Amino acid sequence: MARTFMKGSEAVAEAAVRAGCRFFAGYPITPQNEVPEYFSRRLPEVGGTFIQGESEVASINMVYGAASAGVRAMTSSSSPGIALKSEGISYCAAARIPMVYANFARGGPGVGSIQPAQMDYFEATKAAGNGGFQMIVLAPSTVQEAVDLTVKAFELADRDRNPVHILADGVIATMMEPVELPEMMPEEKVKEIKDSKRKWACVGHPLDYKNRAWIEPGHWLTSRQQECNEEAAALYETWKKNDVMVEEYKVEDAEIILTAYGISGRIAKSSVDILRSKGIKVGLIRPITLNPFPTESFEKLDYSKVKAILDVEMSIPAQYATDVEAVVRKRCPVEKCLCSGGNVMSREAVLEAVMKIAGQEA
Amino acid sequence: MARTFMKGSEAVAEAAVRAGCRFFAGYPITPQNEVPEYFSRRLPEVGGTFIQGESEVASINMVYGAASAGVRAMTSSSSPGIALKSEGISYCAAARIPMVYANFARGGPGVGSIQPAQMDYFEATKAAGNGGFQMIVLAPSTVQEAVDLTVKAFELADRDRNPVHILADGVIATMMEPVELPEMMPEEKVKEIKDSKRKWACVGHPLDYKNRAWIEPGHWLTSRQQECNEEAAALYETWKKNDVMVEEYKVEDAEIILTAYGISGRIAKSSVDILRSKGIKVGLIRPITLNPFPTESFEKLDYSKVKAILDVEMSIPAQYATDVEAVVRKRCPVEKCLCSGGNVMSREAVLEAVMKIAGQEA
Amino acid sequence: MAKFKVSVVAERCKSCGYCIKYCPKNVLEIGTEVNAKGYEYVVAARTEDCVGCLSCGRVCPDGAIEIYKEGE
Amino acid sequence: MAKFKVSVVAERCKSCGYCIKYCPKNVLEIGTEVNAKGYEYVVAARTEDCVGCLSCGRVCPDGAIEIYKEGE
Amino acid sequence: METNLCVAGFGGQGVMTLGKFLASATCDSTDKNVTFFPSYGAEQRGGTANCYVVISDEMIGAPLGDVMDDLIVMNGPSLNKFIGTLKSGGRLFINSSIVKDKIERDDVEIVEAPVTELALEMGNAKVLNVIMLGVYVGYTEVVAPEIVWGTVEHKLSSKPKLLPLNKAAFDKGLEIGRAARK
Amino acid sequence: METNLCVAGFGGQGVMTLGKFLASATCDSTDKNVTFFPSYGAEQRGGTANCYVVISDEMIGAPLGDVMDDLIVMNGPSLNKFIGTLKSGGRLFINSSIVKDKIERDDVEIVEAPVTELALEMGNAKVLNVIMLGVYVGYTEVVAPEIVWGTVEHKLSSKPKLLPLNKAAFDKGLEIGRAARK
Amino acid sequence: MAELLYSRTKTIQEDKVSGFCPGCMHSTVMKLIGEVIDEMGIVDKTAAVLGIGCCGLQMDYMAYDNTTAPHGRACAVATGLKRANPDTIYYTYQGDGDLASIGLAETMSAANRGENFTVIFVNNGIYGMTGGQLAPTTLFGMKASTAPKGRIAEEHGYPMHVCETLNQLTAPQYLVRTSCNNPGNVLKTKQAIKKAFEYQIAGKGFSLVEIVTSCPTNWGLDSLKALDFLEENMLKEYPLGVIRDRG
Amino acid sequence: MAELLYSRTKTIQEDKVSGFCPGCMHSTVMKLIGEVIDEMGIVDKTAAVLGIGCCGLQMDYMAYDNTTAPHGRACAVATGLKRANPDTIYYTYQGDGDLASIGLAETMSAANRGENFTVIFVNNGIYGMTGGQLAPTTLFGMKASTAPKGRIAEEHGYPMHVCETLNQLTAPQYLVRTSCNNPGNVLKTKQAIKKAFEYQIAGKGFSLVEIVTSCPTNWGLDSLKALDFLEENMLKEYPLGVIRDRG
Ligand SMILES: Cc1ncc(C[n+]2csc(CCOP(=O)(O)OP(=O)(O)O)c2C)c(N)n1
Ligand SMILES: Cc1ncc(C[n+]2csc(CCOP(=O)(O)OP(=O)(O)O)c2C)c(N)n1
Ligand code: SF4
Ligand code: SF4
Ligand code: SF4
Ligand code: SF4
Repeated sequence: MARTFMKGSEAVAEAAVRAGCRFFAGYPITPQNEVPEYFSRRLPEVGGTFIQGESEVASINMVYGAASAGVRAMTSSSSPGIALKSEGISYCAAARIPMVYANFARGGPGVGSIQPAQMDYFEATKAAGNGGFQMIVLAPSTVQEAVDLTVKAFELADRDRNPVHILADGVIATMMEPVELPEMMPEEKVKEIKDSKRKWACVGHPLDYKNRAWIEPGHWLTSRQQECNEEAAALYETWKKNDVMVEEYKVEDAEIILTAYGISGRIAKSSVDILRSKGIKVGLIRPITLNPFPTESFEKLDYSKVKAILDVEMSIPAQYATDVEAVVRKRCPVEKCLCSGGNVMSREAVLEAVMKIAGQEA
Repeated sequence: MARTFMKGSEAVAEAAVRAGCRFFAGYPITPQNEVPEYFSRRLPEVGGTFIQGESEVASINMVYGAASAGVRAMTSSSSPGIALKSEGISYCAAARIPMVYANFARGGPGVGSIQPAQMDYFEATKAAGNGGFQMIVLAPSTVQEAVDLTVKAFELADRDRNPVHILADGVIATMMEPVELPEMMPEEKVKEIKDSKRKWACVGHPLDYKNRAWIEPGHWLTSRQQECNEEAAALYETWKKNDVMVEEYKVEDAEIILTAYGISGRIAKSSVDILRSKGIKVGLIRPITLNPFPTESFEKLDYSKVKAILDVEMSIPAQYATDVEAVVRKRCPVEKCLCSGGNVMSREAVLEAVMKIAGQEA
Repeated sequence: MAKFKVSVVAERCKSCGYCIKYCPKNVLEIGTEVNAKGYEYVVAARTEDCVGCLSCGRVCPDGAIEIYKEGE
Repeated sequence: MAKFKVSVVAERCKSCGYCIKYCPKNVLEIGTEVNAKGYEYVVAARTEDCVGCLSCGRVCPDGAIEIYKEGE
Repeated sequence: METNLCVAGFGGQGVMTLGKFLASATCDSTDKNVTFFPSYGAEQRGGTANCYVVISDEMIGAPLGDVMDDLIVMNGPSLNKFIGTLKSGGRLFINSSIVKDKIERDDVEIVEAPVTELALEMGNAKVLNVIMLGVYVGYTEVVAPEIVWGTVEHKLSSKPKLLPLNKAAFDKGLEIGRAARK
Repeated sequence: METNLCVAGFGGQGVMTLGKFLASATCDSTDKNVTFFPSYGAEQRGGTANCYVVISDEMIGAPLGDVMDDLIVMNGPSLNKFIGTLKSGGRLFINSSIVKDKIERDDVEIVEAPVTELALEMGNAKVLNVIMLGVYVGYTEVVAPEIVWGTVEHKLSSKPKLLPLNKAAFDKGLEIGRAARK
Repeated sequence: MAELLYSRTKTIQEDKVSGFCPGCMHSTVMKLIGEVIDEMGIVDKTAAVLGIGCCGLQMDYMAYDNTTAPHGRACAVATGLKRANPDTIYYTYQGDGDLASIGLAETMSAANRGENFTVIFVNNGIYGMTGGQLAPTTLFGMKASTAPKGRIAEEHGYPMHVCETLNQLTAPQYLVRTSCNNPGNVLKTKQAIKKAFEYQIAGKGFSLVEIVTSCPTNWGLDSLKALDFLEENMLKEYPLGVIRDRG
Repeated sequence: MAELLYSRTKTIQEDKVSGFCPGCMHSTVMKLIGEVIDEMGIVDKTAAVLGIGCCGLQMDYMAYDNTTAPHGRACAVATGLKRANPDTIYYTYQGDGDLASIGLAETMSAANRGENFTVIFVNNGIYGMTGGQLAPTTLFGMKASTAPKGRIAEEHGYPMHVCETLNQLTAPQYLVRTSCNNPGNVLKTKQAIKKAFEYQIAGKGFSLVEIVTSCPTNWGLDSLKALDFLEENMLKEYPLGVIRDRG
């Protein structure tokens, strides 16, 4: 397949269209302006709809609407805009609406900076809105992976009738890389998918209230609400078994394990061989799904051999590290190599941190 | 001191006024409508300002404004409304604005139910908005404690120049209980506090741009942004040492430890003596601060004696339990006694869960 | 002249009184029985006076009123 | 008659041309030098023609222009 | 000792007020712990309204228990809804004016009072809850009647005109309650 | 082998385009890994603009390194800002028309080209970036010149009128670059 | 043989009783909508986007498709639904707090875009579901639980006129204010709703039917007194009539 | 001895150069505000609430108190500041996206409450900072990065007229539209800003000065061509003048 040289944000948008996404609503925010811009050109070409919502709040609710009609729909934003969408996301999760939303995160908190960061990890994995719901969270580390995971996201969303979250960052959004795009989904297939949702979609049904579509983002009966919570919790459990994705690189004999996701994961990975060439036995665990968390990758380590785990993360205070610590259970130290606020992780910093652990000079 | 029989929501509002709060903006939402309602009557009496914002988003930003002028200010809401405020909260944290906000949580996700729940634990403790900031999170289990923690919240907020979060629930909001209210803060003191913030408050300063007030919820310079993140992270570290509050009840010889916060903590506590009277050695760890987490209470347990820890929580899936598991590190099982969606934890369920662990019939 | 019949579905009525107010023929009145929701529901005390104007049905928020035209 | 002087703070000018457009006396023109921001800043080529109308100062977005009235 | 009471009826029957008066009086006059917990649905009116009062010498856990010591039932639907929560040996107070169903349990004490009729007889349908309050206090003496009346008096102090009627209603209830106790 | 290049200058000098042409050409013609990463400030215009290109046989880690192999500097402020990132033995390409500062380092290769003047001479100030692209490719041969030109040609295909000028500019640059190499 | 002249519309679930308060005209309005879509024969291709407020009491009372939008966001949700699925007839159903306070931006922006759906706006001058808080449409002299002295111009400003404000925008096609205070106005409301739906079916764009109603419970009046208050006060502030009809 | 007749206001940090694009009238407007507060002698009791957009480029360029509100929420933040601290003079400074798209509810609600602060509204018909996306005020025939074919009535609706819409509300005191396209209009803008501040100082309530400007960068024109476009197109759609002056 041919490589195309594409910007991450545009590649994600193109991948979505090819995966059958026919609706996008979003609001401009750096560093992902090219996502709505690309959709605004591309969707009309395939009979889809692009709307620039009047705000992030409106946009997520437009997606809630479009997806409630059975259409594959998506929104994206960056950190503060994602926070604004949190009530809407929670509604999607409560009503079990399949949709995809992407965060090309930037420095925070608040308006923060417009440069790349990984400071929304907890928000993505633990509390994307009120009420303790969960989503599968996918964390691409290259433009290619962003493309592949976008396609996957739509599949998972439909499979589970649940929103799926892509947690990327400003680097993935703005960098250009060679990428292989997926095949365009045939129109019949797009239609077939929409039709398959007709049963529950708010599109009108013959008058028979037991079989009408009733999309409920809440329940007045607390017993019913709890039932829904239990069903959702059961779904989340299945992910742990079926949906973990993780890249393990030279972990077998490693004495120092780097662990990082997304853009940091990639930077960390590129350090592994450099360090090995210096005789340091380093490996990498890079979660591709942040939720479900790749627990097994850490559980199966031989902690009599592993000297330390190094969390590489563009967030201060560290966030992902907390989940790593929880699974490592003090069986070895978890060290941290951090930056934040829009600064991109430097490979030198990673090398240095590892050297320090290895007790060597850089 | 005289006991007054008061509704939780009103007691919190009165406590805030007595602690010098002179500004409240909020938007109605069950089960905490009495908070704004009470403030709307009470604040004008003391020269303060009540505003019903046009939305939660507007309300949190009004509080961001009022607190930026140096006034003790507060907002409150319930779950979906708290989600809407998340961007604004993040701004307050980024700009280091002292303010207090309370969540009287209800069943979720989405619009959920209007009945009490504890399903916003992660949101409160891990990701109240974008950017990985933190707040001290206080979890009252009685109306009296809600009153006392409200006063404390304003002190902590000013001490740290950081928002403080009260995570309560619909039971605390709507129940009535006898309560002792704090003394009314004298007007001079209220003024003194405001004046002490003049230096940084947006109230106008003589033309000298190095000493002007410049309240920044973000930084274009990523280096400056990272510096602020580091300062904040350092602040959060101090909490772990200085600010943990926890109730431990009959823990010393306990073989089964109940652990729960807020309303569940109270229900769990009332089970302890009942169970002890049946010869089961039960104790309770009830965090009063959810952040900082009472790590030490779990670390110091003698795990050769403790048979199990029972998490009692009004959330499905469990949330608080995750933090308990992280600190217990599999040194004993962490069992769960859960309900959600607006159902209030029943003491019978707790008793039964403990009996089961103890291997006895209820 | 056509004859009409008015009947009130007791469980739906909330005793708001709109139908009584707008009935030009004073057909309806608050009854003495209470329904499951605790409301003293309206009864068509003088159904024979009904002229079929439908006013009561229209203003009844809860659709409690049924109006029939009797066959010739 | 009073005399006026116009001077342009080179580093502030962004070469937008507003001052040139609105100067009734054609006092200003785009210069040939580039400032630190990369703009070919305006110079007051014919400052002696200035009539002190302040038009250039007013329309200059960046406050690059200073206008003086020469002492008698 | 902990007493769990549930008061249930139609919205508009003043069940919340009843519970609040009782809880408030306990707070004012004793150093017992006491909680009042209202249970609301989404609807502003209609359906059943109910509240819980817990009075205890110990700390109170849940302000709403699963098992009730006492149950006051003001209408038919509430009887069906709550009868199952009453513990064996518990006390059931019934508005016998409108609760006509047969009570299926024989393991509980039953106190009947036609409070709707009585209130109407007294000229104001609204005092049915104060009558029932009297019945409950008269029967259980969970708090001294004077104290409870003192609280009612205090709460109604802004509407002094209503006092005599309420006093009469409360006394009427007390009388019934006391009579039933013997 | 990994090459890290930083291109820096004023907004409006086409530094982003320069970087993109180069990266794109690499993608089109080789199976190397290549990334292009633009660095934006909050301002839409003004100040310095810069971008990073990484070309590598291995997988690429960060699309912006801390240490540059090559540095193209189109104006004075950029020189000051980035000269410190250039590795010892690195290659520095300078728009000598406007960068007049003395270069304080003697551990790097320096290629000077008066691209602003040359562009003006060619009648269009805007082609200075294409000249510099030629210089860079001519000197480094990181990608074959024909390939790079092919990419430029393709990107400009919607404006065929501009092609001859750009071709001339590119060739001019190539010539300078090749000359400097010898 | 008796002929049924009038009975509750089949678009309401046969076995249900509404949760609205006695005299609440939400109940009237939702009944009318049901009658309209029944008469137009479009019930199988109609779906409601309910706001959050007392209107939510109808979600399991009505018998056809519906969803609930986050409070204030019904117009955004309907925008998504309608654009993704233009063949279905969508209407939003919103109270004054939902539409004109928290949802003001969504309402106005959808109106400004001329979205092709219908807004049913029930203006009862107060927040019903949450217990009588001040709404943008609360009148002077009307007490609210968050405005104990009632609306004060200096503090709360003036009652908001939604139709008139929307009339400033170019795109809306049909803006009308009706009431349900008497049988005649009930009929007019029904006709207005019908017309709005017809506009939508014809693809004409945004229409809004504002219905001035009472909230006896939170006005603290019984149904009939509330009716009087509505006629004497609400209709003075919010005069009925067609504000715009692009025809 | 030379007398200084005109120079950059002292309310701008002496050693700084603004980050605005060449010809951007944000720069003019913020200069004018500075001149006004300087001349009125209120710089030590004035604070700005900046929206998010290119206006943010002034936060470390101006020399007096300011904060940045979340995008669109400047009117809410200013409400909090002013109510909590009535003695300070507050103004918000917002672009069209900030004020009329994401912040529409906050803007209109503050105006409707008659909050006693001043809104400076810079209408350049586009999203500046984020790179030229469609704004509520984008004209027909103006391309935007999210509307590749420009504004289409059926899809995007019509350009929004903020002053006229606010004029539907009762509370606002002063609503005016000016521009900075020539020296005379610059002066008028300055006078309008001054008047608005005077209203605030007198406690009269809400005032808004809409300033029609260009965004050369995102209009894709050089400064002077953008000036022409502004005069030929923007001022046609947005005629200058006083919309309301309660005096
Ligand atoms: C985000 C959010 N904020 C607040 C609420 C609480 N809430 C529910 S209904 C309502 C107001 C209802 O008033 P209105 O829209 O006027 O409708 P009505 O009940 O009067 O018909 C509010 C504030 C909510 N559910 N969600
Ligand atoms: C919540 C949120 N959404 C989006 C953004 C991104 N953003 C920054 S400025 C801006 C728009 C600016 O346009 P406008 O308000 O018209 O001002 P201008 O730049 O044109 O002066 C946007 C969308 C943000 N910072 N925060
Ligand atoms: S209008 Fe309907 S609800 Fe009201 S009293 Fe008459 S029948 Fe009953
Ligand atoms: S108006 Fe100002 S910025 Fe523009 S060219 Fe003249 S001096 Fe330069
Ligand atoms: S509270 Fe008001 S709006 Fe709500 S159902 Fe009752 S009368 Fe209707
Ligand atoms: S992008 Fe537009 S609004 Fe922003 S500074 Fe440049 S010209 Fe001004």
